[in-house]
Amino acid sequence: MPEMNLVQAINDALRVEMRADPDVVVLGEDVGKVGGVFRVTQGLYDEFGEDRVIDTPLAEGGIIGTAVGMALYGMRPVPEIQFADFIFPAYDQIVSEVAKYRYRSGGEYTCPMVIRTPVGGGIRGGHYHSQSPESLFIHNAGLTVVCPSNPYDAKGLLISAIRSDDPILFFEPKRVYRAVKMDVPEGDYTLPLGKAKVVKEGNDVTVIAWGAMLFEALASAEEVAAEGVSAEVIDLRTLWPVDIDTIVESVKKTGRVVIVHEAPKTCGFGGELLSLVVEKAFLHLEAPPVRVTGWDTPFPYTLEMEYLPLQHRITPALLETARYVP
Amino acid sequence: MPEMNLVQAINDALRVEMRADPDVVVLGEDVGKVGGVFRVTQGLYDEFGEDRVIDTPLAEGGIIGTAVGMALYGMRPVPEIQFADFIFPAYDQIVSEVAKYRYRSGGEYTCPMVIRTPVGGGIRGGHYHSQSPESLFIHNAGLTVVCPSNPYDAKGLLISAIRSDDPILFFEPKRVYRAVKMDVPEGDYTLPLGKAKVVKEGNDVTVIAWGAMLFEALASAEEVAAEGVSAEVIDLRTLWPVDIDTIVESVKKTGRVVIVHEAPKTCGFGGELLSLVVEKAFLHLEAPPVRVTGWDTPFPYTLEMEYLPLQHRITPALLETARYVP
Amino acid sequence: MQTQAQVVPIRTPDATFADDVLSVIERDGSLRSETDPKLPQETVLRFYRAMVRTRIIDGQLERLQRQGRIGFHIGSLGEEACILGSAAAMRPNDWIFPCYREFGALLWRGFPLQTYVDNMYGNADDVVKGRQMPDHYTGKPYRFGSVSSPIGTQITQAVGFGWAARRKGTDEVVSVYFGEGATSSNEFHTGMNFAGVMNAPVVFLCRNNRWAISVPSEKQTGSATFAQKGVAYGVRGVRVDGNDVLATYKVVREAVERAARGEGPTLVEMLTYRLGGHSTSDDPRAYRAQDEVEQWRRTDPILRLRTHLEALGVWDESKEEAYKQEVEAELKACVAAAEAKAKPSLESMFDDVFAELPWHLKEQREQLLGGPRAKDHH
Amino acid sequence: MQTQAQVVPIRTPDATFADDVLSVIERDGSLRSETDPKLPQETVLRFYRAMVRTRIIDGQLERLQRQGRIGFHIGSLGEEACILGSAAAMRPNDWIFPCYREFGALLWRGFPLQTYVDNMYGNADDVVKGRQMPDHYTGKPYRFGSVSSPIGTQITQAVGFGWAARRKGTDEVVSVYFGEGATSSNEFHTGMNFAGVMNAPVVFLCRNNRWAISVPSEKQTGSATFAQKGVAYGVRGVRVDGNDVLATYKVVREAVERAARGEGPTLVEMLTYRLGGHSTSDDPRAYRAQDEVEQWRRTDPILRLRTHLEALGVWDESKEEAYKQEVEAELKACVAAAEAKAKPSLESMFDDVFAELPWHLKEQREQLLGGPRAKDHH
Ligand SMILES: Cc1ncc(C[n+]2csc(CCOP(=O)(O)OP(=O)(O)O)c2C)c(N)n1
Ligand SMILES: Cc1ncc(C[n+]2csc(CCOP(=O)(O)OP(=O)(O)O)c2C)c(N)n1
Ligand SMILES: [Mg+2]
Ligand SMILES: [Mg+2]
Repeated sequence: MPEMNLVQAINDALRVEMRADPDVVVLGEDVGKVGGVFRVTQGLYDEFGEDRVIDTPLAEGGIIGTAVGMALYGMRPVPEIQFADFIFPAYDQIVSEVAKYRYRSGGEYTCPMVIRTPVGGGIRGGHYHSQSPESLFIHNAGLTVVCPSNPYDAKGLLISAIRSDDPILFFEPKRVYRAVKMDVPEGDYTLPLGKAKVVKEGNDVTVIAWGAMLFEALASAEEVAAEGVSAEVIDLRTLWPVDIDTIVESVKKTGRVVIVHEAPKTCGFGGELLSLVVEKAFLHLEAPPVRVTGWDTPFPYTLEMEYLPLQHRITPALLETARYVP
Repeated sequence: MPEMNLVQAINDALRVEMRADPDVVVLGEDVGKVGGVFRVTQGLYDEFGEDRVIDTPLAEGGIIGTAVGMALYGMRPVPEIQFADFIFPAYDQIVSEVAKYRYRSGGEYTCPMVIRTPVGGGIRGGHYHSQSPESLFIHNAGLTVVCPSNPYDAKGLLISAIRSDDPILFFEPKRVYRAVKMDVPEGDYTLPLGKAKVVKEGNDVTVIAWGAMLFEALASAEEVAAEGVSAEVIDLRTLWPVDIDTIVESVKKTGRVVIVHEAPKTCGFGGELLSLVVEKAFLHLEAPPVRVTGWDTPFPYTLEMEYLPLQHRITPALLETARYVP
Repeated sequence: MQTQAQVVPIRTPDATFADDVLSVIERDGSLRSETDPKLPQETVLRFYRAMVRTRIIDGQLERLQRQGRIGFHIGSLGEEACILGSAAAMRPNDWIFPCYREFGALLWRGFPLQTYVDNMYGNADDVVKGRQMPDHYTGKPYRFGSVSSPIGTQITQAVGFGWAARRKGTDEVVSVYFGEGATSSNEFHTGMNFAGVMNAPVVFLCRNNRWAISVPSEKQTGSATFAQKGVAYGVRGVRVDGNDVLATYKVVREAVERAARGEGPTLVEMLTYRLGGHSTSDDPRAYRAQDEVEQWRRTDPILRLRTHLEALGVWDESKEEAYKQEVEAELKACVAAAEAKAKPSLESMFDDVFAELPWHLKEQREQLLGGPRAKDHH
Repeated sequence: MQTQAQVVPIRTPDATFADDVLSVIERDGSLRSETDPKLPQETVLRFYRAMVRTRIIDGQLERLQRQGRIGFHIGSLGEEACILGSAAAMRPNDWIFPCYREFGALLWRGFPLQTYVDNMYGNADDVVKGRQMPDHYTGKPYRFGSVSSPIGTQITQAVGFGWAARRKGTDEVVSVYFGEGATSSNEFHTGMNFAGVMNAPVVFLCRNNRWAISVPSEKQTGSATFAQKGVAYGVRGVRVDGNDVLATYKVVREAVERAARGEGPTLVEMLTYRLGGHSTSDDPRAYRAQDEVEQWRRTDPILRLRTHLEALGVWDESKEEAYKQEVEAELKACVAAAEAKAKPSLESMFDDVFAELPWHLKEQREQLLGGPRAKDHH
């Protein structure tokens, strides 16, 4: 089995699906000859030609709007938005059109597409190359939101996403792009959407994370193990519709939960997860659920490591939550 | 004191501020001669001329983008977005620019403006004339979000908003526009931003609501009173930054809370409020906090009254929550 | 705003359209032979009947709205020629992406009147299951798009759709309707630009009806015409007398054939006038002079075509009367049927959000079905 | 995509620019008297020095980035003439809204080099308090805007700003920079359209440097030129040889004076070439031929002006060398100072989100200050 990093695994998933299905096309800014600013689409232009790997004009609304048209016609577009921070010129198309097409047309038209875009901080990107806007999409009914943390999951989830009949936001944690390498099967395999993964079992406290923060959560789980606290770590993988069973089962076991995400706290996805836990496992809670998140400010440049909810902030939250006595 | 409905009170607030400050200008689609599709700006064009009540081309991004420029220059623009459902072409300007201007310029440039827009359902508007997108703005650091429920509050809050140095989303519950009349003082008065109002005191359960749903919550509070349940009703008025003290004080008293909003449940503002209550008053909670909200679907037309979290759905939630025994 | 110096006023209705605005039907009903598409008489009669039918339906729906029997209607009074002429110019395998004012085009495509009326009532037989406002239909079997309220969004979609059709080896062409106000939208810009670069087989149909609700076209843009906006994208732009069904047919047909041959997109500015309110929610007397409306009434596209047909001797008052009664009866029956139909089911609220019902919607569906019913107040 | 048929290729560098592209400096260093703005010699020397200074700074910052001492730089190699010429054409009371490649214009306005270098380091003296990436400065005291990454957003802002300036009774004009790629953005469309309708005193400065990262200008639009996009908005469009500082000065100055007189906006397409990578993150060899770059090197705007100045006898190699050393020393001192400065304070993270610190940010500030520090890994 070849070793791949996240960029290579996503590239491989695209290649597998483009070979299997001529209706799969990739479009976006710089996705062609240069293979994307992160090189995720590298080599696809040479293999599949400019008709299937389309360098578009600089207009995210146009990328998504034309992708909608392609999807309505029966194709499987995989648009790339260069950074998630730049998805907002396409926000109207995504929330007013993509999310609602099946519903508002009474099921006549469907709009399957996978919108790939890098998210997250820790790469010296400042305000506009670091954000994690997942909750702004999850709130809009009709969108599936995926965020893998590692190459193996990424490939299997992306292939599933491209085959799905629903529109999907596929967020790629750019801090992980080249940081993690692992064995990834060649060829075709899928992982189910909507299924989280218990990455580390534990009994005292549950940590919910995804994307780049998964590794921070794991590091904290190890760190607190030394202090006798056994943390269970869940990698959500699909953010919405979330795998509620895995979460509830874990929280029923531990009675305690810490939710980690990079996005600002207020109205972030953490608030939704916390609410779901309260709604579904209130009587099992032995401590107040805790959110460890980005601060409620724009994403800073110089101080980004103080902004992010990294290990140094997750560890104390785990200890406090695990040791909480009412 | 004259009686005014919500439309008249907002109109009056605009007039008062436009008379007091020549830098206040109104701009938007149809705001001029016809006075807006809901007639909120009626008469302003005649009084202040087309230089201060500006009919723009049909482009929300342009309305907000040019308003940003005006604000940077030192003016006080009050852009109108015809329906909140149509704010998304301006979403990039609002979240990437308006929200971040002060921060990203190190405080050199500020971007004071009040973006007025009608929200909410119950007026046979279907998908695109009914939505309540507040959480999509609250998540973005730097935005103040206001939603009055009645004419008196609306006028006082709007005047405060126009004088504020921060950018503000001012959501107007269109179902209330002509439905509620009350005495409203003439001339100039302000109400503080960031302060909720306990509209009805009670001891058994707290209901948090705003905008049109406030009246549904009140109706339910009355309904459950007949069953011996005393509900405290809070009208948030300013959604963000929320008046946390009023909420926590009430929940500490009642130990129980029901949150009502029209927007879909998932990642709605209710999740944030629920999380804040849990974070700040966990040990005071005698029942799991409950959200009564719109369903996680696009906003429907024919069945809209079954979609909205009206009295018939709030009442049982209040009773259940008040009577909850672990 | 000192806009006067900059804005070249768009031609007023009284000035004869300049040479670059193609027209066919003269005031006396004769046809300009240089431009006449020379269609069979029966075809022209079909155009006429479709236009009259559209207008009758418009009038009746407006009445139903006034009576509170339907919630909303957005009509095409005065714009029938440009809507029907352009729809007729599309070949059977072509596609139409609507704005919201083109139910005439929908019916032309064979969409059953009953289904259209069911959409007005949002009942259980409504093709969009009562989920959208009236006049927000979808017609995929008729190669017709899905109406959405946000202005302009259909424009980029049409471009991607057309591109896909060509990639799949067909010669299908997509036409996309929008008003002149929509040319200010992000989506017009992006759609035109992508079409220019992608050489997409798309015909952009701009109904310049002079008004975007209360905003006159002179305040919409500083350009002298809307057709000239094509220059910014390397897209061919043409103007046509949109109150002349034959001229519209001819110009759009040419554009369709060019696109089908791979010769690229065309922007067609169809000059017309919105004789009625923007929708049943609008009262245009609040913002425009009755004079202007009266002037435009003289160029009424239906009267204009009727003059031609009467001059030919193939139409007269009695035929008109008989046809009206036929349409009214048909519509009346549809309305009665629509009113008798049930509402969409409660369960249906949760269908079609996703391909399959996820856990949270199952839960919410149970809550709704198991909970109390709303009082049906509006 | 079969774009070939549709896209009229933009002129290649080897063809002499057509008559509609204004230029002044001939290859031999002489000036075309018909177009020469006839500036005092000292002014032209100032232009030259500013261009050279810009290039030296660019080179040094690129080096610092390679050494890992700064995180990022986005430079203007090859575009110095169009940036400096247009900045110089703005009067002292005019305003400049930048894209991200115009630090040369910022320094021309008197912004201290030290403050600029502090911005590259995001240190405590950075005017934007270390909150944005390098080259995302703000310069209000210098009548200079605020750099933001999202493409195009500054364009509509400039229009509203200019409109406000005029409403306040001033004759201030706003210029706004963007690349040719940005003409595809929503904001270009809306900004141009609003400017046309509002007759705003704005000069739109399109740096057509042929590339938007890896996308060549022919794939950006189907229009033959970018200047012609003005036609869509009733906005005057002009092309200028953007590698000719005197031509750029002249054309922009005229546009500024027109705008100041209330004669409306102008779109200026400045023809130039991005000789370097898009930014320090980019390696252009992955997508463009070295040949093309070499061809353009021959039209290097600095060499071109130097030929002129040497022909006049007012500049020579020893002056060049002395000036270079002066700039390098100045920069070196700034870099040393910037590197010695502290980071922005932790507290500052929460300032300026709102005018006053709300409760939740007070809480979060306490959490941050009272909590553990991050390991400073990147
Ligand atoms: C994005 C958006 N903004 C505003 C509206 C409200 N609105 C509906 S129709 C309309 C005017 C459209 O004018 P035009 O494009 O000329 O089309 P017409 O109605 O004249 O056919 C407006 C402003 C909307 N539907 N969508
Ligand atoms: C909305 C948005 N989309 C994408 C990007 C990423 N991006 C940064 S610069 C750039 C190319 C810009 O090209 P052009 O406008 O020609 O300016 P140039 O860099 O050539 O000066 C792109 C795609 C962005 N910053 N903002
Ligand atoms: Mg119109
Ligand atoms: Mg460029």
